[in-house]
Amino acid sequence: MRTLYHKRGALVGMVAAGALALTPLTATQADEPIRIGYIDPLSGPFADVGHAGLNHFRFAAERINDEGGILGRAVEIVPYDNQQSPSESASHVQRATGRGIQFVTQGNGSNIAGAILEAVDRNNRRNPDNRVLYLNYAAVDPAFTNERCSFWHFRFDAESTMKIEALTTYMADLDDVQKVYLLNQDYSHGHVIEQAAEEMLAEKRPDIEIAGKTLHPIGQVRDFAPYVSRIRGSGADSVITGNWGSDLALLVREADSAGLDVNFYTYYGGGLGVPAAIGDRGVDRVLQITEWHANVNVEEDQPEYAEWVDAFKERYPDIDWYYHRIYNQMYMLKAAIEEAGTTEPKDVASALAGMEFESPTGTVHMREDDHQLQQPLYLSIMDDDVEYDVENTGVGFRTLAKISSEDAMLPTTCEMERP
Amino acid sequence: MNTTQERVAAGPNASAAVWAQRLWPWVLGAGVVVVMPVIFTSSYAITLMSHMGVMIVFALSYNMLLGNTGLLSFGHAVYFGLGAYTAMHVLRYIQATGFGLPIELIPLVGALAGLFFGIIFGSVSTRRAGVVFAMISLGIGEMVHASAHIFTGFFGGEAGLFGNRTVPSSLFGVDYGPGIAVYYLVMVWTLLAAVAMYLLRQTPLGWMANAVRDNPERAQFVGYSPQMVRFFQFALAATFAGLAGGLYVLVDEIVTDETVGMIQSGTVLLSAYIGGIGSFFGPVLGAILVVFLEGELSDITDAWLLYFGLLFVLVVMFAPQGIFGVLTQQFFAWRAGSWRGSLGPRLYGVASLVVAAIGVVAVIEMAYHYFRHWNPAEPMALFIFEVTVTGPMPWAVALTVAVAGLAAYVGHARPMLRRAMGGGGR
Amino acid sequence: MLEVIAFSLLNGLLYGMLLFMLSSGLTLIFGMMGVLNFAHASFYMLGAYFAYTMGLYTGFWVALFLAPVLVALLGAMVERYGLRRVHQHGHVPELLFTFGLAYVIEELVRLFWGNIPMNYRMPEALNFPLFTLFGTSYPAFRVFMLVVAVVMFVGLYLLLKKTRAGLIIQGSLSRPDIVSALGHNVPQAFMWVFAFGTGLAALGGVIGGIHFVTEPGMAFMMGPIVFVVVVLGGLGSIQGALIASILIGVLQTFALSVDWSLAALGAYFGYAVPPDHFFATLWYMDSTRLAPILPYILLVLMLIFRPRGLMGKRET
Amino acid sequence: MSARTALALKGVTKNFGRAEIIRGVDLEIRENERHVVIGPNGAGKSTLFHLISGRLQASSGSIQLFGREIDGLPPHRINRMGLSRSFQVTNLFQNMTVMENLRCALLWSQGHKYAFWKRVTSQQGVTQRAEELLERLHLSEKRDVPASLLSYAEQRALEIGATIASGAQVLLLDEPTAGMSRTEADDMVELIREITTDCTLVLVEHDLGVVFNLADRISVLVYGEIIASDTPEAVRANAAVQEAYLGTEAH
Repeated sequence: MRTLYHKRGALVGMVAAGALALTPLTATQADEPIRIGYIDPLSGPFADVGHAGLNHFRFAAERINDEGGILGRAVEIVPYDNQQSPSESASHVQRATGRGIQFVTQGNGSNIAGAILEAVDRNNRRNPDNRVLYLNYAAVDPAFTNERCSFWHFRFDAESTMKIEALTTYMADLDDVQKVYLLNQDYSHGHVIEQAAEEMLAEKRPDIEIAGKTLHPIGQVRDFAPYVSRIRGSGADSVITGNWGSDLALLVREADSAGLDVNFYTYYGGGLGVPAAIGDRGVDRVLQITEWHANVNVEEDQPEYAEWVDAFKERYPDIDWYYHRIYNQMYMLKAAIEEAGTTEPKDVASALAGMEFESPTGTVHMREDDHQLQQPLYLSIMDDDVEYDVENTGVGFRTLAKISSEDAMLPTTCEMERP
Repeated sequence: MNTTQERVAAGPNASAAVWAQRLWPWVLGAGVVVVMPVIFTSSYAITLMSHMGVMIVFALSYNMLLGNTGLLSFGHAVYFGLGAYTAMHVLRYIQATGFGLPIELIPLVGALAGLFFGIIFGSVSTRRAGVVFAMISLGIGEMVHASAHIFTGFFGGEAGLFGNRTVPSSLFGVDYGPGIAVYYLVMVWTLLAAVAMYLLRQTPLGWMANAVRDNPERAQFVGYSPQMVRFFQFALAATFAGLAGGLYVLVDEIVTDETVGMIQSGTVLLSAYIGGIGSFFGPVLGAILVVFLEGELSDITDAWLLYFGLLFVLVVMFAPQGIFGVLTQQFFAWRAGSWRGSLGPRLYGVASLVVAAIGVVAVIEMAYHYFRHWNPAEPMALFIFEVTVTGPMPWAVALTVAVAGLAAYVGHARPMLRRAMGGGGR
Repeated sequence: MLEVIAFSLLNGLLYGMLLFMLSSGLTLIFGMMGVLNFAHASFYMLGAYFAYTMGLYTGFWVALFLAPVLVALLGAMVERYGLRRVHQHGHVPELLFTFGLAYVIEELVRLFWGNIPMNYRMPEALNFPLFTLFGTSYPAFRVFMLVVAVVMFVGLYLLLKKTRAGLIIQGSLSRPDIVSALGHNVPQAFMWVFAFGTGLAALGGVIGGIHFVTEPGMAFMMGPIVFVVVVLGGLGSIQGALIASILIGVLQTFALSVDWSLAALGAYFGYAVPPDHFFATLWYMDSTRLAPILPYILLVLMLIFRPRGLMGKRET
Repeated sequence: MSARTALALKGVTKNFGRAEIIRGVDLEIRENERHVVIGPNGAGKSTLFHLISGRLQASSGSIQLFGREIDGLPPHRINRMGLSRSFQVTNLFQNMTVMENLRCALLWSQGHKYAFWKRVTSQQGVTQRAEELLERLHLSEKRDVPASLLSYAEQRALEIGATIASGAQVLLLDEPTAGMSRTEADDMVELIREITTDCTLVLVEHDLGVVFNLADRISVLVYGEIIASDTPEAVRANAAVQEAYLGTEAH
C-alpha cells in the first residue's frame, strides 16, 4: 500500500529546509547601531496601523541620528511583523534577543503586549547576560503597571483608567450630561473602560444615569443600526466608547445616518483610518482624549515641534504625526542611555525609572513605582476650522480642556521586583 | 511506474534486510534531530525547530483524517487548542499547588483533552463524510473560537494564558529553562507520536479507514460501520492534535484563542496538503516547510501571504499529490531509469519554470513596492539589482522574463518533455 | 419596545436580503456543480471594490451594472482555467482550490487597494431619509437595497421557472444527472452557471460594500455566514436560501437589539442556575454577546438532525 | 434439502414516492439452496437485493435471516449476522491490491474489529485465509496488483471472493456474469460452484444458460411481484412465466 522509498525524500527535504534556516541567524557585534526591535503587524488586516507606527519610529530615529545619535552610535529600527498574533510576537522577542537587540517596542493590542511582557520577563530571568527592555508606546491595559507590572516594562501612553479619569472629570463639569451610554468592544480593553467609567461617574456625578452599557464583538459588527437604536431608545445624551478602527468609524457613521444626536467621548477618534472614515460627520460630535494632537502646537505656540510635524507630513503625505509618545519615548530613551553610559538594559531601566523630561506638552515624569509615564492629557473635539487637519479630510481636533499630569494621576498597586 | 515489485518488497514477508530498510528513515530522522541544534544554535532557530516538531505532530494527526479517512476538516485546531488550554491549566495548577506531575508528561494531558473533545464532537460529526462533515467541522470550529471570547474563565480572554515550564519537576532532573532542553523533549514526543501514527496506519482500523475513504458501501458489506471507523479515527486524530497542543504549551508557555481559530485550522490543512496527503511523510515535509515559511518568508517580503496562497493553489491545481508526492514520483522515475534520454528536456523544463517564477516574483515584489511603499519612487532592491518601479522599464523586463519563461515551458519544453518521456517510458 | 421590534425587523430583513444575494449564487453553483465555493464571498468583495473604482469614473449607476458583469467574467475564467482543471481530481481538491483562491484574492485586494476601508459612499441621489419612524430616520438607500434584492429574487425565480435553461437548472439541482439534458456542452454550461453565481455575489457586493464597509476583511467576515445560509436553506433551493437568509438576518439583529439571556427566560419560569455553577457564564450571558455564535449553533444542529436543510431536495 | 429457512421475505413492499417498485414479495429460501431470481428489466431485482442487504429499507413487510428480523438494520449489522453480497457494478477498494482487498474482507469475521493495537500483516489467521482464497479464486499471480488494474473478469472474481471471505452463510450475487464473454461467464459459474459449496446462494441473473446451469430453484420477479418460485423444470413449464418473461425475451 505504501512504499518504503517515500521516506528518503522527507529527510532530504528536512535537511534542505534546515539549511535555509541558516540565513537569518547572524551574530552580534559591539560597534553596531543601537537597535530597537519594532514588533507590530506589518501584514494582514492591521498592517497599515503597524506601518504608520513604524514610520513614526523611523522618522524619530533619523532625527536623533541627524543630531549625532546616542553615545555616538546610530539608532536603527528593526521591524518584526507579528501578524497581530501573541505567540508570534513572543517568538519575535526571542529572535530579537538572539540578534543581540536590547530594546523592543510595541503598541497595538494589549493581548500582544501581555505576551511580549511575559516573553521579556522570562528571557531576562533565564538569560541574565542577554536582557531586553520593553518600551510600550500604546497598549493601555492598566494591568501592565499594576498587578502585572515589571521592571523591564515602560509605558509611554496613558493607561486606560487615567484616560477615563480625565474624561469623567471633564464630563462631571458639564450640566447637560445627564444620561451616559457605555458602548465598548467585548474584550479586556472594553471591559476596563465600562467598569472604570461607571465607577468614576458614580463617584463624581451621582446624578448622572448610566442609560445603558453594551459590549459588542470586536471587529465583527458590520451594521451598527441595532446598537444605534438601542442608544436612542435609552435616551442617552453622551456615549463613552473605547472603540477603535472601523468599530468606531461605523458607529459614528450609523449614528449620523440615523440622525442620532449624541456626543461620542472616544479614545481613538483621531486614530489611523478613523477620521477618513468618519469625515465631517464627526464635527462637534466626536471627542477624543489623547496625550497630544496636532493643533496643540498652534494653541500652545510650539514652532519647533510644529516643524517636526510638518516635516513628517512632507515625508509621509498620507498620514499625520499622531504618536506624540513616540517622540517622548525616543528622547527619553536617548537621555537614559546617555545617563547610564551604556545600553545594558538593567542600567538603562534604572536611569529611565523616575526620569523627568521636558516634552513640548510640559514636564512628563516616568513614575518609578510602576514605570507609567505621567503626562498631561488633552480632551479635544472634531472641528472643521483648525490649522492642522487629519488624514487630509479638512477636519481636525480642537482642545476643549487640558488635564494636567497631576489631575490625571492615579495610584498604583504595583509591587515591583527589582533585580 | 512499476508499483508491483515495490509492493512485494513492502509486503508481509519482510526479511531482516527489509526491516533494516524500514527502520533507517527513523534512525536518520533521529540523527537529524540530534544534529540540527548543533548546527543552528541560536535560541530562535531552536524555537523554530521546536515549532516544526509541534506542527509535524499536528499535521500528521490531520492527515489521519484527510489522507487516511477522507475527512476534510476545517476545524482541526479545536482539538489542538483545547489540548493546549487544558495542558496550560494543568501547568498553572502545578505552579499554584505544587502538584507533582512531571513536565515530561504534560503533553499527555493535552492528548487526553484532545481525546475527550474528539469523542464529544466526533460523535456528532462523523455520521457523514464529505461536504456534510466539512461543514460541521467548520461550524464547530467557528463555535469554539467564538466561545473563546465568551468563556473567558477557561480561555483567558484575548490575552490568553501564561505558564512557566520550569516550575514542574522533571523525571530526569533536567532544567527546562533553556530552549534546547525543550527542543529535545518535543522531538522525543514528536518521534514517538510519529511512530505511533505510522503504526496506526497498519492496524485493522487504519486499513478500514482507507477502505471507508475509498468505498464506504463495500466497507459496510464486509461488516464495518463507516461511522464507527470514522469516529475512532477522528477521536485518535484529535488525541494526537491535543498532544501537539500540549507540546506547544511547553515551547511557547502561552496559549491564546488563535490556537483554536480558523487560521490555525487552515494552516494545518495547508501544511498537510502542500506536503502531500497521499503518503505518510508528506505532511512532515509540509509542516516543516510551512513553519519555516511563516517564520522566515514574512521577514523577507510583505507579499508572503500572497506567495503562500499561490503556492497552495498551484499545488492543488498541478500537483494534487503534494510536493512530497512529486519528489517521490521523480525519484521513482529516476530509479526506473526513465530519466535517461529525457534528462535534457527535464532540466530545460525546470529551468524555464524557474525563469518564469523569477519573473513573476519580480512583478509581485515590484507591485508591492509600487502600491504599498510610502514612496514608490524610492529605489528598491530586487534580487541583486536596484530598480525604480515608477518607470516602465523594470516592469517590461520582469514581465518579459515571466512570459518568456512560461511560453518556453508551455510552447516548447513541455511538448519536448512529453515526446521524450513517451519515447523513454517504454 | 414596539420601535425596537419594528427596527430590528427592518434591519434584519435588510441584512437577510443581502445574505440572500450572496447565497442564491452559491446555492446555484453548489447545487449544480457540487462545488462548495469557499471563494464566493471573495467575489462579493471584488464586486464592491470594482464598483467603487469604476464609480469614480462612471458614477454609481453604471457601476451597479458593469461591476457584476466584470466579476462574472472573472468567475467564468476562474471556472474555465482553474476549477475545471481541478474537477478531475474530485470534490475535495475543488473545495481546496476555492479555499486557496480566497486567500489569493484577499491578498491581491490588499495589494491594489490597501488595507484601509475604501471611501465608498452611496450615490447622492439616494442620500436622504425616506421616512421617519419613531423619531429615527430611515435612509432611502436601504429601501433601494431592499428593492434590488426583491427584484433579483423575482428575476431569478422567473428565470428558473419560465425559461428552458432555468427549468433544466432547477431540475439538476435535485437530480445532478439531468445536467446532461443541457446538451452536449456540459462544461460550458457549468462555466456560465459559475459566472452567473459569482455575478450575483458581486451585485450583493456593489450594494453591501456601501451599506457595510468596503475593506479587505469583508470576504472573510461574510464567507462562513453564507455557508450557513446555504446549508440551512437546503441544497439548491432558492426559496430555502431566501428563508434561511431572512431567518439568520432577523435572528442576529434581534439578538443584538433585545436584552435577553437564558437567565431571563429561566426567571420567567421561576428557575435559576446558581451563580457559581459551571454553566453560569452561559446562563447569565447577554444575547448581544451570544449573537455571533448563533448561526453556527444552528448550522451544526441542522447538519446533525436534518442534513438536507429546510427546503433541500436531497442531502448535501 | 435442509429443513432450515435461511432467508424469508413476507409481504415486502417498497415505494419510491408514488411509484411502487416491490409490490408484496413473499419468498422463502432454504439453507444451502442455490436460488436464482430472474425477471425482465425494471422488475425490481436489484431493489429486492438492496432491501435484503440493508441498503434500502422496506416500506412494509418483514425480512428474516435465519429467523431473525433484519429489515431496518444497517448493512454492516446484517453482514455480521451472516449475509454478504456482491454488486452489479464492480465495487471494490480500487486503490488496494488483491491481497489487501481480501484481508479487509476478512478482518471483521476474524474478530479484529476496530483494533488499533495490532498490525494487520502480523495476523497469521487473516493472512492464511487470504492466501487460501487467492488460491481458490485463481488470483495468486495477481496478489499484489491494485484492484483497479485487474481485468474485468478478475475484478468480478475478486468481488465474489471478497463477498465470501467473511464466511457468510447467505450470499447475494447481483449478476455475477454481466458483461462477460461466454467463456468468462462459464469460468465464473464454475468458480461460484467451487467456492460456494456450503452456502446459501441467491443470485440475480439474466443469462438463462447460467440460470438453469446453477439454480436449485428459480423465482420469477415481474413488476415487483413473484409470479413463480419453483425448480428450474417447473418454472420452464410454467405458462405464466413463459408469457410474462420467457416468451418475450427468450425466443
